[in-house]
Amino acid sequence: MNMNASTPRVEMRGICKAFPGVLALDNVNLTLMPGEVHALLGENGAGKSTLIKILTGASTKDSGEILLEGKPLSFQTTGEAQALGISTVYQEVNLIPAMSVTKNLTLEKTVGRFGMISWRKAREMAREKLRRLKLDIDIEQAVGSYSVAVQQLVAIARALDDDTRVLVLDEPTASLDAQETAALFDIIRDLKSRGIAVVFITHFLDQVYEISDRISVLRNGNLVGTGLAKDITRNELISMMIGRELGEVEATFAAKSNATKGEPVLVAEGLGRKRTLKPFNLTLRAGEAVGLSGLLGSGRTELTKILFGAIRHDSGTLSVGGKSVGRSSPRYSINSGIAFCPEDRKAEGLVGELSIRENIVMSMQAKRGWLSRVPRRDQERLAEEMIKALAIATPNADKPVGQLSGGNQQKVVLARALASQPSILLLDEPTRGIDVGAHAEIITLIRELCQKGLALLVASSELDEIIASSDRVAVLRDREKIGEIEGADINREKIIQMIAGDDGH
Amino acid sequence: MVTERKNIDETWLNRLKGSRAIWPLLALAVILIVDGFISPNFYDIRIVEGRLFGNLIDILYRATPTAIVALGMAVVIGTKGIDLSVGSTIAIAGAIIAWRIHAGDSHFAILLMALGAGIACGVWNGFLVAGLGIQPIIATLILMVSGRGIGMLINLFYGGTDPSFESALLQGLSTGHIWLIPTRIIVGLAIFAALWLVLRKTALGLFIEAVGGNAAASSLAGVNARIIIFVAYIVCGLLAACAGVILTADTHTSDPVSVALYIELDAILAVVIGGGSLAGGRIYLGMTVIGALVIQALTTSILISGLPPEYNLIIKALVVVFVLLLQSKNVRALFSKKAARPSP
Amino acid sequence: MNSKYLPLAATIAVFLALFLIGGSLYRNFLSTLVLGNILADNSFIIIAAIGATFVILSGGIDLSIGSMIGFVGVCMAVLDSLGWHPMATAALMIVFGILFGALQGLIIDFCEIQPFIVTLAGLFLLRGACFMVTLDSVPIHHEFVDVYNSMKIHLPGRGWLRSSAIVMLISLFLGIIIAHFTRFGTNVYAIGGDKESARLMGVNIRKTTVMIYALGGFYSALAGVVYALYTSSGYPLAGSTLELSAIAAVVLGGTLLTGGVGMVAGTLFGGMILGLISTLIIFNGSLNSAWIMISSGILLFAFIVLHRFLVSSFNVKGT
Amino acid sequence: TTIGFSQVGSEGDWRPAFSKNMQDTAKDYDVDLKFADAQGKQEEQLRAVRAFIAQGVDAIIIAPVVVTGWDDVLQEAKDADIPVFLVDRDVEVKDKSLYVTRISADFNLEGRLAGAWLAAASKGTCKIVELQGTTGSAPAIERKKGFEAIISQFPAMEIVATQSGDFTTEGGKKVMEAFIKSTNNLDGICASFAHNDNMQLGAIQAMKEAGLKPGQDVLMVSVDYVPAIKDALAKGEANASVELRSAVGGFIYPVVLDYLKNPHELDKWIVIPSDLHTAKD
Ligand SMILES: Nc1ncnc2c1ncn2[C@@H]1O[C@H](COP(=O)(O)OP(=O)(O)OP(=O)(O)O)[C@@H](O)[C@H]1O
Ligand SMILES: Nc1ncnc2c1ncn2[C@@H]1O[C@H](COP(=O)(O)OP(=O)(O)OP(=O)(O)O)[C@@H](O)[C@H]1O
Ligand SMILES: [Mg+2]
Ligand SMILES: [Mg+2]
Repeated sequence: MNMNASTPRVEMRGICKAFPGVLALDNVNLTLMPGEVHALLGENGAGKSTLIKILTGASTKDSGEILLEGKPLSFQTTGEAQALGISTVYQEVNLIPAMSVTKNLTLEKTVGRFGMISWRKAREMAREKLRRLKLDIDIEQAVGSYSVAVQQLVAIARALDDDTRVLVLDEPTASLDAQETAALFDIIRDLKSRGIAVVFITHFLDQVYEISDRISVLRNGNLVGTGLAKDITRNELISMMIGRELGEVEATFAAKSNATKGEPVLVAEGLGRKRTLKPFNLTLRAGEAVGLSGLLGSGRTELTKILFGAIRHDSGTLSVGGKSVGRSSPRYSINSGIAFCPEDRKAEGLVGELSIRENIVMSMQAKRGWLSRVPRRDQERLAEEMIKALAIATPNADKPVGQLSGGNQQKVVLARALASQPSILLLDEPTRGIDVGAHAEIITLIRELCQKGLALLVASSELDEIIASSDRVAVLRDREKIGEIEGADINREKIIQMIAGDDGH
Repeated sequence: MVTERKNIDETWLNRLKGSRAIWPLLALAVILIVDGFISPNFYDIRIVEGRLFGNLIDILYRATPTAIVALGMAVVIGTKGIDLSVGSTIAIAGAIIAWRIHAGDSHFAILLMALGAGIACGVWNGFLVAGLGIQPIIATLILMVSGRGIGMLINLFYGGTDPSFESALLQGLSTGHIWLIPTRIIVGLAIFAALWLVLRKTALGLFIEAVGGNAAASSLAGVNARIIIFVAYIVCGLLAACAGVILTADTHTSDPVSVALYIELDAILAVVIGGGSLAGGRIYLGMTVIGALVIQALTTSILISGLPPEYNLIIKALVVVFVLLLQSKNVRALFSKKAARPSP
Repeated sequence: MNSKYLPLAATIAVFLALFLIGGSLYRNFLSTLVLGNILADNSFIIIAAIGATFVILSGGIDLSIGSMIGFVGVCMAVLDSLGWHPMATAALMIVFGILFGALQGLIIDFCEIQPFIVTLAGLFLLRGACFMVTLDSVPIHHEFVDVYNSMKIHLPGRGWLRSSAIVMLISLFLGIIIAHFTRFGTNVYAIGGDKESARLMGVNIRKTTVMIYALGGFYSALAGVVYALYTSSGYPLAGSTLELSAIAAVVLGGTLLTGGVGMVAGTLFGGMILGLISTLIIFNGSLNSAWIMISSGILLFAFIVLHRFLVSSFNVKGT
Repeated sequence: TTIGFSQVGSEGDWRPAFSKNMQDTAKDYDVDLKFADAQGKQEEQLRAVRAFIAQGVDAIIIAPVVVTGWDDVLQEAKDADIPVFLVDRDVEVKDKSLYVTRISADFNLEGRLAGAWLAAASKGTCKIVELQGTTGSAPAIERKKGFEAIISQFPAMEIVATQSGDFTTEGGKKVMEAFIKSTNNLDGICASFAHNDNMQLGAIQAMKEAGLKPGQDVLMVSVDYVPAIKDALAKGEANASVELRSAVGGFIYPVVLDYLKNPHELDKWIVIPSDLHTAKD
């Protein structure tokens, strides 16, 4: 550690920022030393993303000052911040979906002369950047054609510049699995050794302890404290974040459910689609939670989407509640009691301009049809219930969803699925970006629903989540379902073994 | 774990300033006040031929067809679409009225036929946009370029030399009055109320806004985006046909080539002055009507100003820019001497 | 083939198909004369449409094109009658076009007003300004106009590549370079693809927006100059509704109106398809006004459907 | 014989009637008419003429949208040995030999006829409201000029309000409604001059709705003499309309065919007479 370098790389002093109805940051100080990894923690909506947006020129502060190596900074655009060596990966993947990977990686970076671009150099630069992350993809394809995780990696690759002085990572690992996370951490360690200051925001406490030197915690827009990672215990950290102990909830998290398996409610036989997913069999039973595990790009998202009808299957049969489904579609599925949380909340999950309330009632309303509108009072009651149950941080239910913090947006996606009172729930990366406290509560909530007879399918890249929440785990590899494990077999080693493919086939 | 955060006070004045309605209304007021200076008896309202008569009534009266079209446009724009063919729809509806009156059908049936024609235009546009997935501007351009031709063709069915007609029923709807009040204003209000009920008392409005905001997400939430878009174009076609009935009966003649020329621009302008975004996702019915009133007030003031007609467009442009600048936060900040902050 | 070239390839294929169909139906149709005419008669639409391509790629729209063409025309004509050299007025008008476009861009970004409306006001303003300059149509008499119009290249057969077409092809080349080989061009695509992301990735939105509309203004002023020289006159109503043709050319050329996707080269073919549709109808000649309007709609529809069909069937084979 | 005819567009009642007459009478003269509608755009018209040249027609008839901008394309027609005839509006070309002749009415004369009738009817004392055609269009400019040339001879005649009604009924009606309000119910106004009948018909409706008696309280004079204005004249709601003949195929085709058989110098303008009609006709 390089903590004795005298001048801080960045000093933020007395930062305040208000949004209509919310004081997002209230007099927050943050100091970044060269060569340190500084973890920034806090509940959903605590103000982490807002703070780093101010640091990186994406948002303006109401008051306070920022010093870069002792010199006051005043910039209005992210371009200026980039020129000063502040590189950022924002929480919502910020890339241009329709542009190729190459273009995304080299946008506003110098390749060529006199404003002209040398595409040959650009491609070299792009390959070089991806190589550092061990990502091997076709760089001429549009970024939008890749999964969220790959996009996340591309965004990270983009931020890795040679002249970076400060690297800001806002929940970079939210949709990565262990392997990618490890590759990222190798790079971070390398950067650290070159004296670069890194800000790292995450909700995974293990990762905090693995990589960071110092920790700052925000709560409700206030800085609760800053300290060395090695001096703060896990429990202290959690109580700093959520203002109370979590022991009790964590205990539920760990406990295995003992729900009795009910009738099969969804049966897929030989279901599949060419070039997308090999035919698979899968049965979901009432009261049972099934986990879906696999590596990046193994087809978890496709499997859930096929079950939901968002991708049409071209082989096999699907039956829901005993009735066989011919042409499935999201509408049909919703009407037959299936709810689905997509993985990409920005593109597929939310209607950003509509309010929290409207987003929450949408599926339920779609199920009832356009004529029987959910009365306004019921809408409000439902929204309030969901806001409370999922601890969505918002001044009121009429705030446009797009203005919520990332984790809170994710909760709204979940809330919508739950509000439609499904009998089958399909979740794709349901807790992406959700804080520890809420995470545990959500798992508990879903567990309760299971006990009441809900059939659940959870696709997740977080093994712990899968292990904690599922009664049965289906494992995917290379767009093929390769097996299921049940009961006591569900443990890290077994799953990793299957995913990796060295289980003796 | 509900956050107790310091809520920033919203004073009454701040809320008023923040409200969308204030700026277009202010613009309308300014235009009307200026009119008072141009023409001293501008605000006079008398009773002539058994109905209210005066410039203010005229603005309402003339704005009605534009406002009706603009309401339909607002619905389509809400789905992130646009309908350039409203003028053509009006032309077709008008031509059908003149044709069937010449053929001697019952006038009530003719009214239904004209509205049916509007629905048919909407179905066609909806089919192109929602069915074939063609970009709205191009999809509706097809009917825009050919619709007036269809109107002319219909005129040719009965010779095409004298497409004028008389119809007590239709003229009653357009230029008649019920107790002092022009019927078309009542018709306009009825349409407004009906549309408001359909959008806000059923879930249609929510679905349209959801589809306009994020079609992929609303599909996954179970909304049938295609049908919603389809319905939006049908509503727009139907409302355009309503305006077509009023406009055609107004002049007692079918003039497909020039009836309601550029009405699509005025309708879009009304939606935007009313705070609607062409990026879709929101429908403001009341504000759209105010937008239409602003445009008509402007047109009327130009007409009574006595300036030569070559100034019309320049004045219109300057006032439109003025109204829009008024709505812009950054410009207001400039003028209230606060350093303008860049957009967030 | 990279899938992003599909719409362009399909546009070209449909253009060729329509051209061949015309040739089989009408005598004298399949000739370089007709092809040269289509290039020249649509040159100003295509030039303006190139500018519009940038604007549309950035997710915006420019409705002031037609009025700009009219305004440039009347200014050129009136200044000609005051003894100015056409090249001097052309330079002046192009500078004006750039500044006017830049102003529109600034209002769009600074005031956060939608491009549709800002440029609609621009449409009214410039058309009104035409009437201020003159109400009559005014001829341009300078001998430079004759020199300009006599600069043409003989094509094999009876056809000519006229000066307007040459100017158009040069502007097209310039447009392709700007769009695909400069940082500015990439930024245009980025803003159109996702403005918020582009901002976070460091693109200077204000500067780029101003430049985009300035470029649009440049191309529409250039189109106005070409139009004025082509008709050797200025007329206050010239170019009315040309903005719609220009936008249609862009969209037919495969550019998405929502921004971020498309190619400048497609605009050339989009514009030529519009010209081809008109030419086919004129060659037919037996229709009345009503059917002329209807059939241009039908041909437009046919083109779009054929295009979609081609793109999707290519796509199925490609993947 | 194949003749190409490039028409301006199809606005109003008069022009479609003109186009229809040209297309209908073509058969009588054994002409294969290639008809093109430019929808009011000069660029479409240039395209049409070039297409006619490419097709190799025997003669070209143009009803020009604008007077300027014709030198080049007419030269091309001449180079291809195709004679060009103008109908309706005029063109301004450096070399008058580029077209054979113009066969048309005289807009300026129409304006003068209307002005003269009004001067007589009002005995030289009259406050007039004017409904102009589309701003910048040739008929609007010429009719206004002709009309003003006459009334300027009478010190007590003046135009007190003028606006563009775009040649449409709708436009005429809107403008007249505004005039009614801005002049306090046409107080002191003795006449309404409209550049075409459609606008005048709109004005008549507006006046009737405001409780005024068009044709009695106010003199109504306009141009075109379309069927609808005949009714109005008969009912006494309009007073005079200058005829712009639409059935002119019978004037035009003989001149063209005659010239094709036997090319010779013709007068540069063969005027189709304009008559003024009142209720008596
Ligand atoms: N553009 C905006 N308009 C209004 N409120 C906003 C806006 N952006 C953020 N907020 C509010 O500011 C608060 C802080 O949000 P921020 O995104 O910083 O949270 P966060 O700590 O990053 O949370 P998460 O862990 O969920 O990402 C939230 O209450 C959010 O609703
Ligand atoms: N590591 C990778 N290398 C190359 N391509 C990848 C990789 N990961 C994903 N992809 C591509 O991304 C696309 C989407 O993958 P998919 O949605 O099936 O991922 P997934 O199994 O849901 O995983 P996750 O949800 O963790 O992203 C696929 O087309 C796949 O080819
Ligand atoms: Mg955040
Ligand atoms: Mg996935």
